[in-house]
Amino acid sequence: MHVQLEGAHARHPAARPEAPDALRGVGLQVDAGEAVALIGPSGAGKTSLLHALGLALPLTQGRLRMNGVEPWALNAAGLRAQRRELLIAPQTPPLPPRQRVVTAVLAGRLPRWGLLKSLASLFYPREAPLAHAALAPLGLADKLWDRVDRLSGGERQRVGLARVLASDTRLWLVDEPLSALDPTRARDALQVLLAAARERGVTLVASLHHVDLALQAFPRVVGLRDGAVQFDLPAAEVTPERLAALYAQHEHELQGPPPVADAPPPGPAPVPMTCR
Amino acid sequence: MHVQLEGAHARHPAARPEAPDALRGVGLQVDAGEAVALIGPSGAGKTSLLHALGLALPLTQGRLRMNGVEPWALNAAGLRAQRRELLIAPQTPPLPPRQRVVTAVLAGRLPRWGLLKSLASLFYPREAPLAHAALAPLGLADKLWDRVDRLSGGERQRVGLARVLASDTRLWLVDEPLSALDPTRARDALQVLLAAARERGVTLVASLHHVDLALQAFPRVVGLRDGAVQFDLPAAEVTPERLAALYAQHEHELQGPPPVADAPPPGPAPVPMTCR
Amino acid sequence: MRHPQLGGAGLRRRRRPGPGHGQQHEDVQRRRSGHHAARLHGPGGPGRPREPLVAGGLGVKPSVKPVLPPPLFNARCKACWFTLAVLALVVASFWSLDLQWAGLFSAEGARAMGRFVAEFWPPDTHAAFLAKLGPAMWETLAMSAVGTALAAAAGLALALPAAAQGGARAVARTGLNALRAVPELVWAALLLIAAGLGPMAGTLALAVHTSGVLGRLFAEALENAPTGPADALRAQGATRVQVFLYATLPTVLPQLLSYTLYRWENNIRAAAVLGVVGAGGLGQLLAFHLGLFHMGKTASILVAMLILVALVDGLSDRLRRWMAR
Amino acid sequence: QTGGVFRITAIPDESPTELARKAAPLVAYLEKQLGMKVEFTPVTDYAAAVETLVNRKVDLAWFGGFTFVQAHVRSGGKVIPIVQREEDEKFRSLFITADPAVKALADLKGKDLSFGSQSSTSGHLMPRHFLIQQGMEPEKTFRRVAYSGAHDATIAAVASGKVAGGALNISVWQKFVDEKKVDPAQVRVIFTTPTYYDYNWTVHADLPKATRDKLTAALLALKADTPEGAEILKLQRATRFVPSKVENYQGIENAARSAGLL
Amino acid sequence: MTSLVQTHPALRDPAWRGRLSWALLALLLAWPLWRATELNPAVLLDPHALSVTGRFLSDFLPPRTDADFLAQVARDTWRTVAMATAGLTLGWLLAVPLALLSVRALSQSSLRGRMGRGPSLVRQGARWVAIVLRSVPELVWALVFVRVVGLGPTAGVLAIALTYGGMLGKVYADILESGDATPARVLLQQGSGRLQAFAYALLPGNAAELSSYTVYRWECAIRSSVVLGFVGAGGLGQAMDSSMKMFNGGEVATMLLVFMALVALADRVSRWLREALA
Ligand SMILES: Nc1ncnc2c1ncn2[C@@H]1O[C@H](COP(=O)(O)OP(=O)(O)OP(=O)(O)O)[C@@H](O)[C@H]1O
Ligand SMILES: Nc1ncnc2c1ncn2[C@@H]1O[C@H](COP(=O)(O)OP(=O)(O)OP(=O)(O)O)[C@@H](O)[C@H]1O
Ligand SMILES: [Mg+2]
Ligand SMILES: [Mg+2]
Repeated sequence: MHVQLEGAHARHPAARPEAPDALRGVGLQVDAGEAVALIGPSGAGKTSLLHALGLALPLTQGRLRMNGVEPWALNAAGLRAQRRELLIAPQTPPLPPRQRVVTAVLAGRLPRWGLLKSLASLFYPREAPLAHAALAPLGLADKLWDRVDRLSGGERQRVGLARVLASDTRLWLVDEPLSALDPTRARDALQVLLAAARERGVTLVASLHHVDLALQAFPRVVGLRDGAVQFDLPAAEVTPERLAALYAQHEHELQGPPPVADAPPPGPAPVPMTCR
Repeated sequence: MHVQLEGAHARHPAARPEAPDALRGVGLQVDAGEAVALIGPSGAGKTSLLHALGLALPLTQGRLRMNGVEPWALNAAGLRAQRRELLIAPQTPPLPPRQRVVTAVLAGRLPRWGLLKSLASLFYPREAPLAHAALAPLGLADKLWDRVDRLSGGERQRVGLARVLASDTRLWLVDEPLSALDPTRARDALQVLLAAARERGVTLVASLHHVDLALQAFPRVVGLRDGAVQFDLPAAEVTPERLAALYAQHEHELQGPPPVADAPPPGPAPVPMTCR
Repeated sequence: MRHPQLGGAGLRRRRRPGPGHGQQHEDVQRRRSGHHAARLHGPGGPGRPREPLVAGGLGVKPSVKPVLPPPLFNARCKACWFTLAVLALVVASFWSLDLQWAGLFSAEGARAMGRFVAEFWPPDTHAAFLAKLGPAMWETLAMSAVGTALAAAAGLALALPAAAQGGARAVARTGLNALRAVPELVWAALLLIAAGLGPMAGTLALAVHTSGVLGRLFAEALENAPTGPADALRAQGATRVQVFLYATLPTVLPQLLSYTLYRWENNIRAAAVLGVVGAGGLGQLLAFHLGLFHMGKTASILVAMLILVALVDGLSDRLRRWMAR
Repeated sequence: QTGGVFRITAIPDESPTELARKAAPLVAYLEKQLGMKVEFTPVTDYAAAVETLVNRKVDLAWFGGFTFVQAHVRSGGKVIPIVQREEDEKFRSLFITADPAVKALADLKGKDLSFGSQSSTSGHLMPRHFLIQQGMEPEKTFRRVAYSGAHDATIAAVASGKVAGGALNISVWQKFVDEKKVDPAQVRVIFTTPTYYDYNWTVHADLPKATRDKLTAALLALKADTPEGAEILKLQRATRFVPSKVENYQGIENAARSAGLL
Repeated sequence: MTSLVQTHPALRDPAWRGRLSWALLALLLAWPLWRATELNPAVLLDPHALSVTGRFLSDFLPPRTDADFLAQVARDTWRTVAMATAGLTLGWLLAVPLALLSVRALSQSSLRGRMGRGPSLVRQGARWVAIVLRSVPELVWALVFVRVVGLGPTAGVLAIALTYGGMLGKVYADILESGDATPARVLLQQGSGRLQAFAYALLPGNAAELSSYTVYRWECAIRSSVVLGFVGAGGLGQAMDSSMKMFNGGEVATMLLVFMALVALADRVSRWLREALA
């Protein structure tokens, strides 16, 4: 799915009046089948951008087009049809307590199911093999019948990813899919996700805090800061300087709070961004 | 606080009967004022170990001693007094919705407060300066009066850390404190945490998925896998081979699942664990 | 509410570079918060510079006082007015009723009450009476269980539109209000005419009124539920019913179940109302024997009710524990 | 104990509003005669009326024969009937029906029957007593036995066809017929019981003798030839009040015991 | 795919058999219950029944609106509201401690895995007190109190207070237990007190639900004021009861309208409260 955002402003309905917009003039264009990583400091607006792309946060200004149509201009039915084509995987997967893994994963297929089938599936999971197929590459095949609230943090997160894999959509908006995973599983999960997207021709936008993985695995990286795009480059052109500028602390964060008394000596020089 | 665990077994009360114990014979000794990083694959039992140390998960076998006493042998009052000396910061901070940041942070001080003071503080936060002082080094000073459910993922996580900083305890058990933070803020937050622990002489045990940060910032690293300690070494002695063994996939994760209809192809060779 | 010093312009203005500026603003802020602190905590209160236990303990010099929240009254104004209104209503109620507490706390009063309660002992356990009690219990159980089950289904069907946005909401809410504004007794009288004497009229009376009650409680539980899981599915284009089945229902199920079971309990007791429609059950027995001062028999009936209620209470506790595991 | 106020209540054999309307002129009259404030509180529960008099939370109560017996037993004989209506010495109950197929009591077998309140003398105890005398144990004879709660409610229930038969007291029936609230062609009387002693005004034995005497005298002095007396007696549906005594109610006590109601 | 389900035991739902047998058991139990209630919808559609019902309903029109009656209704309404408010206030004072004592999520000892013996006894005790308070009918409580305080609103208010104390206590506890218990657990693990954990972890998440239930109970208290008539306290319930017995449709209709207005008002307040708390 081709997605285009022009001069997009957005704010959370519950934001305080004096708070700045979460997105302040974002322009972004993602081609069908492309994979883009979204990086940026905490509070930069990554989640908000994904929500704007996912039709979960309306724009206050600017324009969003999907395959050429403006979804927000559609009627309710059209908007819903459009939503069926995409999937947002939130930062912490909001899984209802007591649900079983199989149900949580299959929920990704709901838009394709009729009412009867969704009802029946609550009693006896239909398409359980599909859920199994989505969990297996993430190393969770043996948790298929467990309850989600009895999983470890990383297991829960992978259940969220399995829902993405099980779904049948054209645009995946994945929010920090690796935050609770150990390095090996993070790497593997990312590979699974990218490979699946490539194979099915799905457009993938993922926000990441693992800068190294992002630069390595994604062809294109977008740096977001203060609700605006700071750079949008092929991974190879993202220099350490750009990264430093992207993640630099706000002045008030640095100065506002007084100099930390005996803060650990300015840190053994900022941890270089390589592993081990 | 000096903590000592010997041959500890523990299981979650709700675990299925056939599931193995979450901890299977863990031995660990942490001196007062020491800082230890806990690493290991997802589902290894890091969270369970922290809960066992934090008196939140009783041992089924083995022995736990804190400053020489066995807390589980104490009566209810003694146990509660012991609990007041420690603090667990969960993986995703369980902040009740609708609470304000200041209240969530000050909740770390509840054990020191009388009932009246805690009730009064709900209406007008007492010790707000303290909450502010805890938030400032984490770069969240300006969110003091916001509601927790209107924060970004990384901001919520830092609120959880601020609660640790605001508390007045002798043992901090921090579960993946950096998972939702960007690299810069992760590094800074870790340093704030370590510095505060060092300065106050607090014992710190933190589980981490950021292996590089763990090796760099902590003097001692414990590798956990399948509910048992695989290594317990000074950071300098943790070799890449050890890490590879620690994070290696289980066989059943790789082979177990039945061949599945349209599973994505195995994906291109796993990304090596170096960056860029 | 506005926090002049925080979150908004104040901070952003301070971001301007230059050491001179930074210094200056820090001073401004210290003065401002000092002012606040003095007003809110009084001199020497928490707003004063403190020894390093707090801030110093963090490795932070207390050079900057945090900005304090807006004045108490402003911040909680809505709550204040509401609390005041409730208090006024309560005071007015007690005042206008002219209640007689005097006798209640005297020893004589306690003795009089005690004598009455003592009359309930011993409960009547004659076989003949127990043989009457058993079927009555069964009838009560049947009427209340079936009535509640019907009501739970109808209540849920009405609660869905009542908790949703849009035009159906107002209609559904009005319907629910009407269903429960009409007391069970009136429903009983109406259904008595339509269905004749007997348990059917009783069951339906319970069902109709209870569906209004459960509909309202369900609707509010649905509205109060955390929306995260539902939002995720909705953003994905799932239909309303699907969102309900896969996200909202599992979240609120314990709440819905506990309301339903609680209402069942209530209906066991409400069966007293149903004696009037000749529906029988424990309610009619109780009214009969209590009216005739058959204290022993009344006690047995009360025990029977207590057993039924405790059973349902235990069931609800069990279910919750099972679900929470 | 009642604080300078003379309190009255009555069993709710009619609706509380009706009771209050009936009581209003009597209250005014007694206030004048006793020289103290008189208060009438209607209740909707027979047992509550009995309990308050037994515990002397009211001074005077309008009781049915059976309620009086209950109060007498519960207080250990500490309540005294002072007066009753002349009609109450020869009171009767009726069985009515609106079902054309029912001609006599026996035709009600296997159908629904409604009594008034379970504590009512004329609406429950005596009709039940006479039914049992005729070998018709209600719980066994009828399909279902309902308790409408009051005599007027019984008439309404029968008239609307909810129940095949109803038992109620003759004076309420007379009132309904007189006021044309019921159509005697549609709702017919199928059985009238023999006479028995019913309603009375009862006081607690601890009421000062002087007050009791004044009260008795005042009630007995009501005559239909003064406008005030006429109004009160008409509302009470009485020709005049006559003295009453405990022994009058022995029959009812026996009936209650044999019906298993006491 | 179906064949996969059959061939791979790993893909067969392990909970299925349990679900099936529970469902069958439930059906087995439900059938005799259903029979006992003699439910037969056909009876309702019988033309004779319909015409009688229609006549009964047409009695309700027009509602009685003469000034005398309206004034009486207004007086009764205030009396009812006052008694409901007073009763509910007293009941609330009783319910809060009962609820706090019986919430498992606030139990220190359950952090050990299961609740200790003593605390478990206290909890059971509190629950039994609540059960007894609410299963003894209001009329019995009213009769207990009428012996001491005489006829009038006091006995009725006390009866409401006791029953509602039991009901509120139970439902409050249920609400607090149905929500997410983790925040409270974390606070307890850290050594906070019970009340502190309640105020800082359970209350913020459940305040809306608790207050909306309380408002609903107030509304119930208004409707259930029939019981107050037993002891001569008057009010709308008593008036409605007697109009109903007299088949006085117009009066009943007027009072029903008042009830509906009160219920709608309560609904409004509850919505406003929830919005303010959300
Ligand atoms: N509440 C629970 N009930 C039952 N089993 C549980 C529960 N929580 C965790 N487990 C199981 O216990 C094992 C250890 O889990 P734990 O949460 O300690 O892992 P972890 O090392 O913290 O993993 P992660 O890095 O994913 O957070 C896992 O197999 C998990 O499925
Ligand atoms: N529901 C909300 N209501 C109001 N403000 C919000 C809400 N969610 C986020 N914000 C604010 O919007 C801004 C952008 O938040 P967003 O969640 O998009 O950041 P992010 O880049 O995803 O950060 P993180 O890496 O910490 O998840 C932040 O300042 C945050 O405080
Ligand atoms: Mg985010
Ligand atoms: Mg974990």
